Amino acid sequence: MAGLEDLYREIILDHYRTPRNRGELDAPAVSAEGHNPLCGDEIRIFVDVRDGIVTDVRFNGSGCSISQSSASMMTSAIKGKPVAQVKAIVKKFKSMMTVDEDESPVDESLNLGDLEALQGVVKFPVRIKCATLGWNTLLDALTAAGQ
Amino acid sequence: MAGLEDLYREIILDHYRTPRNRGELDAPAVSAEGHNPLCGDEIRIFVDVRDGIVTDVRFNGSGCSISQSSASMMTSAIKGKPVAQVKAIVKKFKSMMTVDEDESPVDESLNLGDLEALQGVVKFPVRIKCATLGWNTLLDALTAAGQ
Amino acid sequence: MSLDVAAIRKDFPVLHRLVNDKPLVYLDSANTSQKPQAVIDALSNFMSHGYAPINRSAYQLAAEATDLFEGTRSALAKFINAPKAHEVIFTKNATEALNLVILSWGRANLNAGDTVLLTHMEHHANIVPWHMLVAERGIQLRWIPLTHDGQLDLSNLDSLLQDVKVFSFTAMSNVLGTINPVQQLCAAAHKAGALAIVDACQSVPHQPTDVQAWGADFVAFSSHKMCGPSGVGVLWGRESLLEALPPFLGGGNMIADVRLDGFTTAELPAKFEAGTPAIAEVIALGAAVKYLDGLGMANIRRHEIELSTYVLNSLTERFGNDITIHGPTNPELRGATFSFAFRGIHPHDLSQVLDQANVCVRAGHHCAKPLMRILGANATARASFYLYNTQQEADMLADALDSASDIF
Amino acid sequence: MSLDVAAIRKDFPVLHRLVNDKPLVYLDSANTSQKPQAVIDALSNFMSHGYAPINRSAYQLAAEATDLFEGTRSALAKFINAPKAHEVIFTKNATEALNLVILSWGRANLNAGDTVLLTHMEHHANIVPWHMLVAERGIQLRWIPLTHDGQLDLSNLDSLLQDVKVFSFTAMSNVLGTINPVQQLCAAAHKAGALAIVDACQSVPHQPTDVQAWGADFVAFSSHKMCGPSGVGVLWGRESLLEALPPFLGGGNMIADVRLDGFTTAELPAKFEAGTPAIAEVIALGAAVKYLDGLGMANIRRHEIELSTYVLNSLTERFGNDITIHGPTNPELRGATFSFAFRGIHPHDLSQVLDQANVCVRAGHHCAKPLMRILGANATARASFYLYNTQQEADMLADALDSASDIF
Ligand SMILES: Cc1ncc(COP(=O)(O)O)c(C=O)c1O
Ligand SMILES: Cc1ncc(COP(=O)(O)O)c(C=O)c1O
Repeated sequence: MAGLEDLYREIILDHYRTPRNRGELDAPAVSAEGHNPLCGDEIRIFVDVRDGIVTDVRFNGSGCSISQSSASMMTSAIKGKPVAQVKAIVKKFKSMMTVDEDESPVDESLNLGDLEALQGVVKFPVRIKCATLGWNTLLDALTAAGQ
Repeated sequence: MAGLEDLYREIILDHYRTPRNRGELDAPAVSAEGHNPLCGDEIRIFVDVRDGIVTDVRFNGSGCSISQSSASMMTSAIKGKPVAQVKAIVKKFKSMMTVDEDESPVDESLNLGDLEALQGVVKFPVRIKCATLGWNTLLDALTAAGQ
Repeated sequence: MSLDVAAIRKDFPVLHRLVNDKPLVYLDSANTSQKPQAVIDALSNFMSHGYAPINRSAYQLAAEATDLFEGTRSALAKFINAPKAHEVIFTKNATEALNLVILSWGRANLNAGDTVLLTHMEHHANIVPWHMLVAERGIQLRWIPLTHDGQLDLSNLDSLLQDVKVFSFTAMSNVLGTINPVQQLCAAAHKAGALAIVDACQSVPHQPTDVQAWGADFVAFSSHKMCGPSGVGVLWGRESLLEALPPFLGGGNMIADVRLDGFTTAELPAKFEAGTPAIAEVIALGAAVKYLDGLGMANIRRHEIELSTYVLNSLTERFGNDITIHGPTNPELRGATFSFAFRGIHPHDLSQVLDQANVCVRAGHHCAKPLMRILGANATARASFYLYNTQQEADMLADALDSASDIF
Repeated sequence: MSLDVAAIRKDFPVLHRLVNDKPLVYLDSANTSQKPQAVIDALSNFMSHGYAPINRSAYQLAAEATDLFEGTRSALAKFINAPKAHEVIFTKNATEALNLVILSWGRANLNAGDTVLLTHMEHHANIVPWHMLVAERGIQLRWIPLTHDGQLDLSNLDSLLQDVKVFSFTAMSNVLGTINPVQQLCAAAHKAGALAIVDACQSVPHQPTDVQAWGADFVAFSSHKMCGPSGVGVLWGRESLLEALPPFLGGGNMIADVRLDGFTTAELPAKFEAGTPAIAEVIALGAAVKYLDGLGMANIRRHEIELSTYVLNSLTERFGNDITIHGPTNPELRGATFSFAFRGIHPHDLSQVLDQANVCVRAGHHCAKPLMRILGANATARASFYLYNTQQEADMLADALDSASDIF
C-alpha cells in the first residue's frame, strides 16, 4: 500500500494552506458549480474568456486538501492560456488521473509542472474524484462561456 | 422423507379418476373462482343455499390429483348440510392442513370421514395449497351467497 | 472445444448431494441455476476477509471492495460486449431491471393510445409492468402470435410494428425453449421507430451475448440463472438512453445533490443504483462470469445443442405419442428447456413422482400464464438442462417418467 | 447480562485480518456491519448443499429451500414483534422498502397540496422519494427542525402535524446518533390522522424492536447493517395497509392471474415480492437474526451505551475544544454513532490519515446533505461502533486522530 507521503506532497499542502486564485469573478465572467456526490465537496469555478484566451480564473467552495489544492494548481496552470491549450492540459491531467474518457490522443509533450505532484493520488482511487472535481467543473464553466 | 403412498392414497385417486359433483349449477345458485398462483390450477365452485342449508354444490376447473380429489371429497362432505356445519368442516379441514388462521376453536368432535385421507398432504408442504384450493373457493362462494 | 462435463460437475457441490441415497438430477436451471465452488468461495472469502461498504468510504478496505465491485461491472460489460461499463446497472433481479426500464421510460414517454408490442411467449416480468402502464397511462398492448411449433409468427411483423413506440420481447422462451432472432427483431423495431427492449434472462446464461450485434436498446438478465448468487439482476442500456431515463428509486448513491427543496441525480451508473447494493453478491457474480468465460459460452451453447438433440430424440423414441414436447423440434433453434405433457398426468403430480427419483423438474405455469392458455394447459412440466447436465440424466428423467404410470 | 465482546470478536473473521501488519479497527458499522461466521456459513452451506428455487417448484430440494426462506420471515416477524409473518416483505435494501411504501402509497393516496412531514435528520432514502412525489403529484414537504444538541425539536409537533397525511421519520439518526421517541411520534401522527412511516435502519440492529409497541404503520430496515448479507431489505407494514397498497414491481410471484388484458395480484407477502428474491441471502439473514437473538438485543444496547459513555468521555477529555462531537451528549439518548469535526482537518483527509492506522471511519455527507447544511458542514467524519467494538478501539481512534495533526 502507498504511504501518505505519496498523497500529501509538500506542494499540495502548500496550495491547500495558501490557495492561489481563490475568489469570484464578476460578469462578463461565467461560472459553474461542481459536487463530489461521495463526500459532499463543492466547488465553483469562474472563468473570463476573451478572444479565445482564459484571461482570468478563480475558484471557491470547500473541500479536502486534494480537491482544494488541485483546483488551486489548476488555476495557476491555465490562467492566461488559450482555450485550446487549456483543454489539452485538462485532458493530460485527466489522463494522469486515469479518467480520460474520450479517445483523442493526449498531448504527451505538455508539461504539467507542479500538477505532477498530484500523480500520487492515483494510488488512492477514492481520492481521484477529489482531484478531478475542479477540472470537470472548469469544463462546465468553459461550456457556459460558449467554448 | 414421506413416501408417495402417504400422498396418493387409494381413496384420493378414486375421487380424482371419478370426481363426484362435477359440473355447474344454474342461478339462483352462485359461484366463485379460485386460482393456485404457483401452479396455475383453476377451480370454480357452485353452491345453492336455501334456508341456511347447502342444498347443492358442484365444482369444475382443472388441476392436479390433490386439488381435484380434495374438491370432490369436499362436495360429498358438505352437500345437504347446514351452512354453520359446513363452515365448521372447512375450519376442521384447514386445521388438519395446518392453515387454519382464525383463532376460534376447532370442533374436535367433527368426523371428517374420507377427507382424513388427505392428512398425508401435510408432509408435502407445497401441495397444501393444492388441497385447500377448493375449500378457500367454497368460502368465497358462500360469501357470494350472502352467508 | 467440447465441455468436460465430468470436470464441471465436480465444481458444483450440490450435485454430489445424495437425497434418500440417490443422486440429485437437477433439471430446473431455467428457474435458477446451481452455483460452482468458485462463486461460493468468492462470496464467503469476501465476507470473511474483505467485506466493506463501496463508493462511500475512503479507507483501504472500502477502496478494495469498490474495486472488486466495479470489476464485476467491467467484466459483465465485456461479457455482453457493452460499449461502456457504466451502461451496466445492477438491480435485484431481472424483474426489477425490466420494471426499471418499462416504468421509468414508460411514465416519461408513453401516453394514452400509444402502442407497445409484446409476444405471446413473454414471462410475467415482461407483461405485468406493461399492464400497470395500461392502467396508469392508457397505453395499448399488441401481441405477436406463435406458430404451431412455438416460434414467433413474424409473417406480419412490419404491420404489427406500425405506430409502435416500444417492442419488448424475450430472447429465449423460458417455456418453449424457442430462441428468437433478436438481431432481426431489433432492426425491425428501429426501422419502425420503436425502442427495442430484450428480456435476455434465458439466453445470457446459455450462449454468447453481444448487445451491440443485437442492436438492442435495453437488455435485462439475472445473476442467479448464470451460476451467480441470488439477489442480483442486470440492466444494460445504451448510454444516451440511460442518461435521458428518469431515476426509478430515490435515495443514497443516486444523487449529485439533495436539498430540502429538491435533488439532482448522479451520473451513470449510480443514478440507477439507489441504496446499498448487493455488494458481496455482485462481487461473486464476477466469479461466475469468470467461470463461464473460462469454459466459453460458445462451448456451453454447443453442449446444450448436443444435449437437446439427445433429449428430443430419446424421449420421442421411447414415449412416442405419450409425450408432447412443446417448442421447436430443431435443436439449433432452441435452448435445452423442455416443457412437456405426459400421458395425461397433471404436471404437479408428475413432478411429485419424479421427485421420488430425485429428478427435479418444475411444474406450473412458469410465470407465463398467457402462453399457457394458448397452449391450452394450466400448467406444464418443464425439464431444463444446463452446462452440468448429462445425457445420462436425460435417461434418468425418462426412467422416472415411465414409473409415473404405475400410480396414475 | 453483559456482552462477552472478546468471544463475539472471534465470531467475525474479518476482525482478525491484519492490514499492513496492523489489526483492523472497523468503525463504520452504521454504514454496513461485518458478518459473523454463522452467517457466512449459512450462506455457503445453503449454496453448496441446498440451493433451489422457492415457491415455484414441488420437489423436495425446493420445498426445503422454501421452508428455510419462510423461516427467516417468521423469525424476523418475531424479532420485531410483528403480529403476522406475511406482513414482513423482503426487498433489496431499506431504500427499496422506503421507495415501495412512499411511492406506492403516495401515488395512490396523495394529491396536489397534500402535506408530508419529515425531519431535518433524514437519510436521502427518506427524502428523495418524497421529492419525486413533489415533482409527480405536487405534494408539499414540511420539516421538523433540530435542537442545538441534535434532537428533534418537538415543541411545535402538534401544529406541524396539522393537516399532514404522512409523517415519515428515522428511529435513529445515522449522522447524529440521536434516538427518536418513536412511540410518541407515531401516537402524535395517528392523533393528527397521519400515517406513520419509520426508517428503522439504524435502530433495528442496535436495540430491541417492537413495532406494535411503537404503533407504527410501516417500518423499513436493512439486513446488511444487522450482521446479515448484503442484498436484502425489509419492509414491515400493518396487514390492512399492505392489503390496500397497490403493488410496486410487476412480474412473477406477485400475481394471482395474468391474462393478455390484465392481471390480479397475489396475497401477502408475494404481492410485493416480484421476481426471484435473494433466496440464499434471506436464508442467511435468518442466521443473523438467530445470532443477534442469542446475544440479546437488550444486551447489545447496554454494551453500546457503555461504549458511548466511554467514547464521549475519553475523546472530550483528551481533545477538549479540538473536537466537536455532534448529537446528544447523554448516552441513553443516542446510539454509538459519532459524527465529529477535528482541528479543522477536512473529514476526507482525516479518514485518510486514520486509515494509515487501519482505523476505518466514514468521511462524507452520510447521505444526509440537508442535515449537513444545517450543521454548517459539507461533510463530517463518523465513527460508528457495534457489538464487536471495544473501548480499546476507541483509544486507537483517539491515537490515530492525534497523529493527524502531524500532517495538517
Ligand atoms: C424469460 C424470463 N424473464 C424474466 C424472468 C425473471 O427473472 P427474475 O425472477 O430473476 O427476476 C425469468 C425467470 O424467472 C425468465 O425466465
Ligand atoms: C437512516 C438510514 N436510512 C436508510 C438507509 C438506507 O439503507 P440501504 O442503503 O440499506 O438501502 C440508511 C443506510 O444507508 C440509513 O442509515
